[in-house]
Amino acid sequence: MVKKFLNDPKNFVVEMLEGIIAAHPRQLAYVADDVHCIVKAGERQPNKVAIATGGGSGHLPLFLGYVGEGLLDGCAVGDVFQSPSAEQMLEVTKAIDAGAGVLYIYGNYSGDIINFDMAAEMADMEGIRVESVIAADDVASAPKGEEGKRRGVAGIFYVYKCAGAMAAEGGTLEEVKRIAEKACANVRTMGVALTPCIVPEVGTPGFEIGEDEMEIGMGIHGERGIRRGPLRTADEIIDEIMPQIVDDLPFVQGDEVSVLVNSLGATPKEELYILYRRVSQILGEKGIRVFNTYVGEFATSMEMAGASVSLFRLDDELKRLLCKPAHTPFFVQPQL
Amino acid sequence: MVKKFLNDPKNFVVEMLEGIIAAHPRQLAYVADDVHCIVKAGERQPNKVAIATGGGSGHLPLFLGYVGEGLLDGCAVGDVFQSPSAEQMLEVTKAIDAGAGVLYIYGNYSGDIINFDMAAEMADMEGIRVESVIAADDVASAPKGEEGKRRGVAGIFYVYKCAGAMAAEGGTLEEVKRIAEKACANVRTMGVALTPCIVPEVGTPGFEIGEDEMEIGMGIHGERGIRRGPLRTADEIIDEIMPQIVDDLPFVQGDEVSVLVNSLGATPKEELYILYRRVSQILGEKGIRVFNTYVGEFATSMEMAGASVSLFRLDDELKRLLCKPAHTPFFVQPQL
Amino acid sequence: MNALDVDAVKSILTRLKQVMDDERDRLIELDQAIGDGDLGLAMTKAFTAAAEEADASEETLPGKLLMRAGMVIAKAAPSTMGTLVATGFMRGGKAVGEAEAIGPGELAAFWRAFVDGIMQRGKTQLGNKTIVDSLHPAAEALEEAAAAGKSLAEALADAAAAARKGNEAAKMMQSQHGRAAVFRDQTIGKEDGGAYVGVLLIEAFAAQAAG
Amino acid sequence: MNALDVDAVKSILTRLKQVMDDERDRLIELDQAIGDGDLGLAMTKAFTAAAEEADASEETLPGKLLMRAGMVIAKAAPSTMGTLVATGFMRGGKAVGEAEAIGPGELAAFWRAFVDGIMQRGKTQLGNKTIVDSLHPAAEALEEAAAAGKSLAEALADAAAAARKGNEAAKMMQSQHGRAAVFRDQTIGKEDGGAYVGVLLIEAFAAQAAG
Ligand SMILES: Nc1ncnc2c1ncn2[C@@H]1O[C@H](COP(=O)(O)OP(=O)(O)O)[C@@H](O)[C@H]1O
Ligand SMILES: Nc1ncnc2c1ncn2[C@@H]1O[C@H](COP(=O)(O)OP(=O)(O)O)[C@@H](O)[C@H]1O
Ligand SMILES: [Mg+2]
Ligand SMILES: [Mg+2]
Ligand SMILES: [Mg+2]
Ligand SMILES: [Mg+2]
Repeated sequence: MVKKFLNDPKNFVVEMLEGIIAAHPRQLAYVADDVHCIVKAGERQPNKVAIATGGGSGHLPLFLGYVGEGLLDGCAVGDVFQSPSAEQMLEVTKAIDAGAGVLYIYGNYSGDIINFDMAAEMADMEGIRVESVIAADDVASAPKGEEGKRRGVAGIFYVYKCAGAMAAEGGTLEEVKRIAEKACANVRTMGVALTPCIVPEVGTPGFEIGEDEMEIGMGIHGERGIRRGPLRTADEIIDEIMPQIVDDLPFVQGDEVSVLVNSLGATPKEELYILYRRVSQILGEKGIRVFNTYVGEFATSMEMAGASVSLFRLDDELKRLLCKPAHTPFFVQPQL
Repeated sequence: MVKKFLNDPKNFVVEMLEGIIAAHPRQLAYVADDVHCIVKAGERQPNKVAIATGGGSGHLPLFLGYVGEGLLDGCAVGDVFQSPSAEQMLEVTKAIDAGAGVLYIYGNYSGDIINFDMAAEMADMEGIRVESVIAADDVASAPKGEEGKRRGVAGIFYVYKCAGAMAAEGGTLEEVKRIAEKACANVRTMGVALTPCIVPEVGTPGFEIGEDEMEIGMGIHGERGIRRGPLRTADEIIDEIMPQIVDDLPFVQGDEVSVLVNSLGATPKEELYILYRRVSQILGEKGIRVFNTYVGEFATSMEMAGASVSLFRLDDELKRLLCKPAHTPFFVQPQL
Repeated sequence: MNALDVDAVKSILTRLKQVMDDERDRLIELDQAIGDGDLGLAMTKAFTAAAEEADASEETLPGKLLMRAGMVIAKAAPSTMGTLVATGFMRGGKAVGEAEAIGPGELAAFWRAFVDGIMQRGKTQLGNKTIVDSLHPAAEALEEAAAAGKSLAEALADAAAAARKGNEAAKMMQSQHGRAAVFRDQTIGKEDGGAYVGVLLIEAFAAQAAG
Repeated sequence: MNALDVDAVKSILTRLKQVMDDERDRLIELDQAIGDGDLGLAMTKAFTAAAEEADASEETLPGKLLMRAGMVIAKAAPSTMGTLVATGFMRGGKAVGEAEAIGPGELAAFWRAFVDGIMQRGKTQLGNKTIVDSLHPAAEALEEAAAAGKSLAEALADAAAAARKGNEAAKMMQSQHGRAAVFRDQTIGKEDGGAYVGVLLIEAFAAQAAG
């Protein structure tokens, strides 16, 4: 049984988008008469590099939730867990380009890649310079050495944040792209799922997780992870995933990091903080300093219970950009 | 089966609080060597009226999540769904008093009232001026005419916000209390629950909601609501609860309101926006203008699926205070 | 034994821990029906703390120990019932004063102060389907028994009977306070967890005096 | 009938809608095993749109209609498979050019361009357990059949057999792309949903030619 607030499941995405636009008319708008083509409301800032993202629905605040001041300029929104179309991406691209080019930042999923590539070709034909950076931070999804095969998950937040700040500062397309790539290179994530989630149009979970099981490394669309096993304690779970994150980059003694503890949807903040407690103990033991912490919903799978931990290694440049203010309907940060 | 990230359930609250303090050391601290006694970190602002709240755990960001710049100064935290003790409230009161008195703002629950009353008596003996304002915004919990019996739910956010802004502006204890009472008088809330939630120490849901049922008007501790019935569509649910909110104050044509659509925990943002879409249509039909909208988790019951809608009627004074910036680890708002 | 000395009070508090542990699930059930279901948790916490205090305490006066019990209960179990019971023990202990042992007269004073404290703190009175509805008749029974010169055991047997009767009568009342109030006439016919706690408290004293 | 005119293409597209509706659950299942389970949704959306386009279209040239089908599929089903199939129809339709009807030669050109388009857009080749593994052999079979002067029906029967064989062979391959890639050797032995879609596409053409 689907315990969801829904009308006709077929209209799930459109009604959600209509609700978002209705709720935040001063901050968000749409173009091409298509509510899937979300852009920042108001005037374009001339010659600012524009940043677009896109991806399937069901991950709020991903992806459109990062459109706003100090972050992104536009987002093409797909159906639940489905890429938006190349044409929708192109419409967003045309609407946000302010003459300085457009950077696409999105997650490493083949549907998105294929469509963004198609959109970039089409934009090129319209004389818009487009570059792309693909986030692939999920260490559970492919081993070291095959980073290119990894999924993009919650760590993309850091890529948006730093690239968005660089674009707001007036960076060129090359500079903004360099920052986005640098952020990608310095972020690693791993997650644990406790329950599946339901795609409204399908109506039943796409997979099962046993009553007393968890899946380490599961992806945000329910892609299988590294290991399925009995549910363990919060501390044991963190003890299992932290080494895989830390050793991957690797993060070493003396590093300074920002930490993101992300709920996959149903997991309440109380539990995220119980998880973070152990994360901070481990980082303390390893001599890795925590600059700041984000705890909450940053990349979800609707009502999936579960969480992910991301570490983002800072240097002076990334830290400066991370500290810049930002303001969207889903994420607000003052200057830190 | 409890699908939660937990260690020993007995340590749920303490570990959560340790995690919160570890995550936000620049913003939050605790006093009296008791992690349940949360205060804003840093120097007290001399002669600012201090505001304290308190209540049970399991409702994040309630209650401690509103301790921060432009909002509250301290919070006594209880066990899950349990009042903190009078002694803990007193410790917070002593720590935050800056000579201008302390206002208690909390929800209308007998355990909290009895303890806050006891704490106020004790504070009085220590020479600290204390006033209390009790939020009771849930229209489902008692009929019009018996407002004093109503539970306090998500609408308390508006009371905190306006009173916090008034205190930050340098208002006296009387002025801050007046604003808090005025905010209480202008806010109404009603919710719907789809699933129960589990108190970690109990381990099983305290009540059941049938596989295809919902409960209109359920409280944030699972208190029974107005009506239990088959799950309806999102629009039908909003069509049922909106008149009860609107007619209660009543909100009338020409009024300007702020709207809060709150997740009780597991319900994802996607669904909140589907609900808001219908709320905004109804308000539009009634000629009630929406000044701004908050959508997300503001008062939860851990992993309960469900949502509530609050309407807050604005006049120039409340609007000015609502627009003021605020900054806590759980809630950030720029000047609107 | 016609009076409770400090050791007797200690064993009452230890007995109450056991009683609340045994009754935990029942109290949860009663509170779930017309409240939030936490009463069993609150009472086990309250009396675990009180029993520990009794065990560790070097207090020699029973009244003082009862006050201390109230103070640790206030800390350990700050729910409605926890804080009310804590208030009761603090006020009752104060009423016992410096007495070396609690005879029928002191006991009546203890429970009178206990129930008055609860009524003041809870802003309530008889008839609102609360703990007051079992404890108030019990306090009256103790006063009558003391006036009639009954033994401690007899007085407490009367009080326990009065508490049980009060608890029975409360079933037909409608809750006016707290979470139960919202159920209004649905609470009629159901047992109030708090009134039942009142019975358990008096019965623990009675069992000590009897045994 | 040794060539497909615009009406034949229309009925192929209509037939494909029916096929995808019928196969929806099977495609979901295959994609759930080594992907994300949305393939059935994508394909029904894709061919519902294509069939509607076919129904409404006043296009008289089969190549143009196939291109239009690709364009509406791109909009309607922007998943990996949707966009790849869309690319295939657009490139294939272009290869057919202005031909009034699609004979064996045009058909070979269509499927060659179709599969080349997919390989380019998907940055892939034979052997990676994708739709290419069924369509590439099918395109080759069509080229051979055309060279050998076989009829359209014979050519498509060969192509369907080759596609089925390619799909069978793909079962033993290891996925290299998309969500399936993370399952690595667990994908070996399992059927690839995309390769199976390739079979369905060719079979729909074959059924039209046969019937
Ligand atoms: N104002 C009051 N005065 C006296 N007793 C009360 C009052 N409100 C509630 N009670 C009693 O408290 C009991 C509930 O206690 P408890 O479960 O601790 O409350 P809560 O969970 O609401 O804090 C009720 O059964 C009733 O007997
Ligand atoms: N890069 C690629 N090139 C060609 N085919 C691919 C590629 N990646 C995936 N596929 C095919 O697409 C199928 C999955 O399609 P679909 O479910 O639409 O993908 P997704 O859900 O990942 O967007 C796979 O079974 C495979 O045949
Ligand atoms: Mg997909
Ligand atoms: Mg309670
Ligand atoms: Mg209770
Ligand atoms: Mg798929």
